[in-house]
Amino acid sequence: MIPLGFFIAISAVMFCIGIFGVLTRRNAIAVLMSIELILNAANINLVAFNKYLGTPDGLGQIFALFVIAIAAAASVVGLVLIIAIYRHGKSVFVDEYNLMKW
Amino acid sequence: MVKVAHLIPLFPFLAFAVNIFFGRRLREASALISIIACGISAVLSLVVFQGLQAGEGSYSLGTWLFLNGKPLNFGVTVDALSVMMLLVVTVVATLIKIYSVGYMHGDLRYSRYFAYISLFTASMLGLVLADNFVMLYIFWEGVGLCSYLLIAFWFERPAAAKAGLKAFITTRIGDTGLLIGILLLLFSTQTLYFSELKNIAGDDWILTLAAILIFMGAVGKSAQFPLHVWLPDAMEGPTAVSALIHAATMVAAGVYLVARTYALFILHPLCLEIVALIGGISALLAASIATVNNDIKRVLAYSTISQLGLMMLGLGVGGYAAGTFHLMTHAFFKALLFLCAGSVIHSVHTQDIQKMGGLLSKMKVTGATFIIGTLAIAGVPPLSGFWSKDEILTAAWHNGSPVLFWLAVATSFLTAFYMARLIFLVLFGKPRSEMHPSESPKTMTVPLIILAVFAVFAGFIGSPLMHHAFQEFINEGHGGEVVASGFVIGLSIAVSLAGIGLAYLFYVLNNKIVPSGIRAQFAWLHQLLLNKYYIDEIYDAVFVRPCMRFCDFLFKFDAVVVDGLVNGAGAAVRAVSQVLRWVQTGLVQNYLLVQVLGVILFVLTLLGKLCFRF
Amino acid sequence: MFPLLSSLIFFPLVGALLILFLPKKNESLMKWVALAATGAVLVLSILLLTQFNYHNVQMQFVENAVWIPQINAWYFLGVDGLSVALVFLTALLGFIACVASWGIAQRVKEYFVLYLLLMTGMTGTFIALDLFLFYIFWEVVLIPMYFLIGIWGGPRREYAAIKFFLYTLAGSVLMLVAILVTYFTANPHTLNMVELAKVAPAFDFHLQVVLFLAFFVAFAIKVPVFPFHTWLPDAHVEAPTPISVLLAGVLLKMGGYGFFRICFPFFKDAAHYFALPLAVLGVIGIVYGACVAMAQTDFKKMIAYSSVSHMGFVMLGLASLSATGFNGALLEMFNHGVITGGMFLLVGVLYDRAHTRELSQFGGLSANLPVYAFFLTICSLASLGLPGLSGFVGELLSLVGGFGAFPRLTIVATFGLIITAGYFLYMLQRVLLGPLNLNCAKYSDMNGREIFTLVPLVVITVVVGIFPNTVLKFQAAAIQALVSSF
Amino acid sequence: MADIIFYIIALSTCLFAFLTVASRDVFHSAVWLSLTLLSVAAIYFYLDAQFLGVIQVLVYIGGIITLFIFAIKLTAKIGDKTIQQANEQALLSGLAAFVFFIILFKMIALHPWAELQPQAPVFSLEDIGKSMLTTYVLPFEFLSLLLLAAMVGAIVIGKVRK
Repeated sequence: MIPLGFFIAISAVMFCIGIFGVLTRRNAIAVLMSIELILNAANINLVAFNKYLGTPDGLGQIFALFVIAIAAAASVVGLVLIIAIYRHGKSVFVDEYNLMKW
Repeated sequence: MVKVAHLIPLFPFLAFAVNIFFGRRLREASALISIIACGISAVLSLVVFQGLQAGEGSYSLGTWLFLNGKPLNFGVTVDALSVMMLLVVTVVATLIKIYSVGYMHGDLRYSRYFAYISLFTASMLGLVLADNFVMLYIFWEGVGLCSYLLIAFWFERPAAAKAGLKAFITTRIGDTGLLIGILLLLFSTQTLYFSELKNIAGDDWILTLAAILIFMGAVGKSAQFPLHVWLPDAMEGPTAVSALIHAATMVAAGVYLVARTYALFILHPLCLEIVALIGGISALLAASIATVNNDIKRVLAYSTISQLGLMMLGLGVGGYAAGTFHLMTHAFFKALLFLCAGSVIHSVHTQDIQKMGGLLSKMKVTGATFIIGTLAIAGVPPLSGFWSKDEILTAAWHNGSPVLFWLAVATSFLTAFYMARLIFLVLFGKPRSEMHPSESPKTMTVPLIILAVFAVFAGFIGSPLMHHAFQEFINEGHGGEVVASGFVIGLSIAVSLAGIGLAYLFYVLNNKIVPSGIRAQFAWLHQLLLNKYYIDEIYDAVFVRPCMRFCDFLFKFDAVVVDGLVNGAGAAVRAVSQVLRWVQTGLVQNYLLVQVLGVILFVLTLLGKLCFRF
Repeated sequence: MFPLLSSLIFFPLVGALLILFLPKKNESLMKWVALAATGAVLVLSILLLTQFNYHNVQMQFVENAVWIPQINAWYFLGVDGLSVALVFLTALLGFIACVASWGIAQRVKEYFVLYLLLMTGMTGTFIALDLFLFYIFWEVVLIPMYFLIGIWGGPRREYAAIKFFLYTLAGSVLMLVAILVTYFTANPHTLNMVELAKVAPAFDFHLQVVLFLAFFVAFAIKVPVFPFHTWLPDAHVEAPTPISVLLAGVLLKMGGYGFFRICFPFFKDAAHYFALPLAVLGVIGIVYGACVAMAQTDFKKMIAYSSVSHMGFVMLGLASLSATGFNGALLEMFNHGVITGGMFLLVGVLYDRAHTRELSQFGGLSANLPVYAFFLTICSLASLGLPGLSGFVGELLSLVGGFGAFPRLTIVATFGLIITAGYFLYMLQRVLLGPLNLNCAKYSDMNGREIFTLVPLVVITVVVGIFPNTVLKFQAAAIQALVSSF
Repeated sequence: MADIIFYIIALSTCLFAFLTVASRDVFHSAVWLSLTLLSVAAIYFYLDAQFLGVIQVLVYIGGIITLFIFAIKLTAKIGDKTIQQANEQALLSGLAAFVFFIILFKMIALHPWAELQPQAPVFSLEDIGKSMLTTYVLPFEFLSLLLLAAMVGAIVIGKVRK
């Protein structure tokens, strides 16, 4: 049987790739995608622990469900924001917006 | 009835207060108030004189403040020296105030003039009565203030304002010396009272230094050699002021101080030598300048410096009685001379003697009293000048060094010369410019006559005719009797007559005798003397201008360096913050990256041991 | 019994609150309320003087209440020989400056509220005997003064206000640290100055040196002592007249009072150790201040530098650690407050008419402003230390005290006297004497209000000058007790 | 045999995730993302979380990815494929991510996961449904509220103002 470690390893890989994506991609939507990756990495862990630890009423899975729902809400708002910024700033590249300073 | 002494300065002070506050309403009456006040002081001085004869002495009024734990109190000294000064000051002051009524007539600040004059008289009397150094210092500066106010009385004239400032600063330099001397004395002998000066033992260098510093104060006030530059410029003030302050009383305060603290000066021979030397130098220097000066009042100013030099010389050679005697007689005839000059200026409205001439016929009384004054100062017997100058010469002859004696003789000669020159240029000969002199009003000529009487008879009380009554009175058991020597008397008479003769030669016979060659050859000397040995210019170049430049430099230093440091600190903080501002790029991803690095660092430090096994 | 000291502090505060509620329009009512408040404080301070028993060395009119028990901080007020004269000075100058600020037209409400807040802070500093309370009042003074200079000031007011604020704050931050260190080293952790005066001398020497330095910097900035003085000319030049009267008259004394109340009694060994440097700084202050004042063309800046010079005498008197020196220092502070307050009022009178402070713009004013000439002459002569006026007595005692401890230094200080006489008379000559400057021809002489503000100051100057015991008797016992413990 | 399937799924997840991030064109990375999500769904099935796998496919791939594609199409400018996708701090963030991975991997490697045996599923879909509406009803209701808020927010922000 696959030990739990492998699942955590996979989620770690996805997590780090997600981080790399957030920090590197210039396109706002790509950043959002990377964030989705990070969330999925977390879900894998949740479900894996639920499976190996046998939590009574499948709390891990319920939690994963909630994460998916919230991820959906988050990406909706994120995308709309990006579109609003795009409409205003005519560019969807994150490093062209540097207003967030003194 | 000596207890009344402390009232003497009070009356002029009250007159001052009244005149200052109610001056404008009083107009002419302000003169009356100050004359009456001064008259009362004169009477009180006589009363105190009687009291002194009856043997009463000094007394104290109350504690002023505690200095180093010891009480310093308002004390009043009543002894021969102070009573003599009281009499001289009050009499001369009263006469000059009467004279000022005429002289200052029509001046728009009439009442303020009399207020300042009364304040001056009050401080001078206070100075004379003070029984300790601090009290003396207080009135000493008070007198300096009044001289400042009165020199700059006609302040519209910038020259008067500058002269006032110059006078106050120069005397202030002397006063600082006096202050340091007082501090030195306080800390070496724990006492500031004149009466206790006698019982100071030992002559270690501190006491000598203190004495010399105190003498420095006297030099400042009596316009002796290094600090004499302010007196000629002080002639900018009204002539009555010059007569009172810069001839009779204030400048004599320096001599009074040396006389008062004579016990300190006797301790070490060096002090007396310095006093005599400075006196001699000032005497000769001033006399030489006076011989060529063309401003009537400046001639008399230099003559005052010279006579004061003689007094200092007299004191310096041990002639305590001689110095003070000359002080008394000089007060009278110098005041007389100044008032005559004032009367002349009052009628011809110019001070340049080149333009005057032949005034004797028009101004009978002024002319006559002027001649009497000149003869007195020149030392022609039987007038007062002769007796007192002779005392100094004998004292110098007996226990002074020969240099000092011949210095004094030379000064007497020059004095006779320039005073005679003054007389011949002003009173005799033909008027050199059209002017219509008229005799001054009664209020001015009466004081002249009274002063002339004093100038004639004041000498007798110290002369052998009244077997040196003045010396016994003043000495009260100080030094012994100075035996008069025939040689000295003869020499002084000869010198006086020679001086007058030479002046006659030069200025009346219009130097037909003296070939012009010699005059040309001495032209450079004439030029040197005319510019007062360029002392004023030297002082300006050496002291005043460098001091101002130094102050400007300090101000720039303050603005650039000290202020620079403060602003620099501000600028440094701003520079550092500029650096930090660079970190705020505004890109969200930079901040995220920093956060991730932060997390990594955090995790590493937390779990460092675990991770780093490989 | 009637809490005299608390009312002294909080009357102005009540006045300020009252003014806050007044409608913005009727400014004259505000002025009268402010005047009433400061007047009441003056009356109370005179009452304080009369009831003050100057033989008793202990604190009088003591008020003590628990304030912050956790840190053992008490609401502890008291007055003794050292502070009673300064409290009276604060009340007097506060009242006079209030009368002088009748001419303020811009934003009158804020002005008087801040002014009364300033009054509270100042009186509080002199009366507080709890280090924490003292520090609070010390800071309370800063804020209103910053705004008063910053809003109603001259052209460069922001710069001057910020500089003043930051400079003093830097000092008081150091003081806060020192207070905390003192609080924690004193074994029954106490902030009470009277206890600390008994406990603190026993501190270890090196700690005393450090604490003395920390307090020294804070108070030296305020005094101001030589290197820390550059904020004073800017603050004075830019501050409106009544404020610079208070700034010179009272704020400078807070620094000096700090030395008397905290630095010297607490850290005696350090005081002995630092006596010479203090004296050197004092003498530099005297001569340096006098020289720089000589080079000034701006009337107010000159008087600011003359304040630096006069406070140099205070430092010299302090450094001598002798009874005469201390008496001289405290008396000099009182006199300087009165005289320089008068001088600034006079500058204000001239500024109201000429709207310039350049000395070259004036000349021959004595002709048609005789009353002004009279007052200016008296104040200048008092400043240059003419005997018979109060300036001389303070300087004489400081010099005598200084001479006892450092003869050579004091001789250098006396040269400062010559230069002081120089620049004051040079100023008098440029302003009053000489030919009448044409554009000054139409200046009117001083009006009733201005004369009212100056008469009390001149009277005090003359009275203290002739009878110095009127002020000395208040402080003699307290200073004797302070010096005897050295 | 089951292990091989797991290895394939794991490998595909990592590969697709990497491609999502590394691809030059945003549209391509959207496609790779959907494949990554698919492989994650496969992992769920492997872990007996069948319902979750289905939800993952339905909601994530069906809903969110389509949204992403919409967004890409709305904001994509003609011919912007050539623009460089990575910003200048790529190297440093790559390094940071790699170090982070190393740390995580070291921590995972430390722990003896072997003894942990996967338990049989003790709950069924009804249990999840029942617990969702009994014990976790509060988060459930809040979740609905949140989704509503997200929708309203999206509409307000997205509205084109005249």
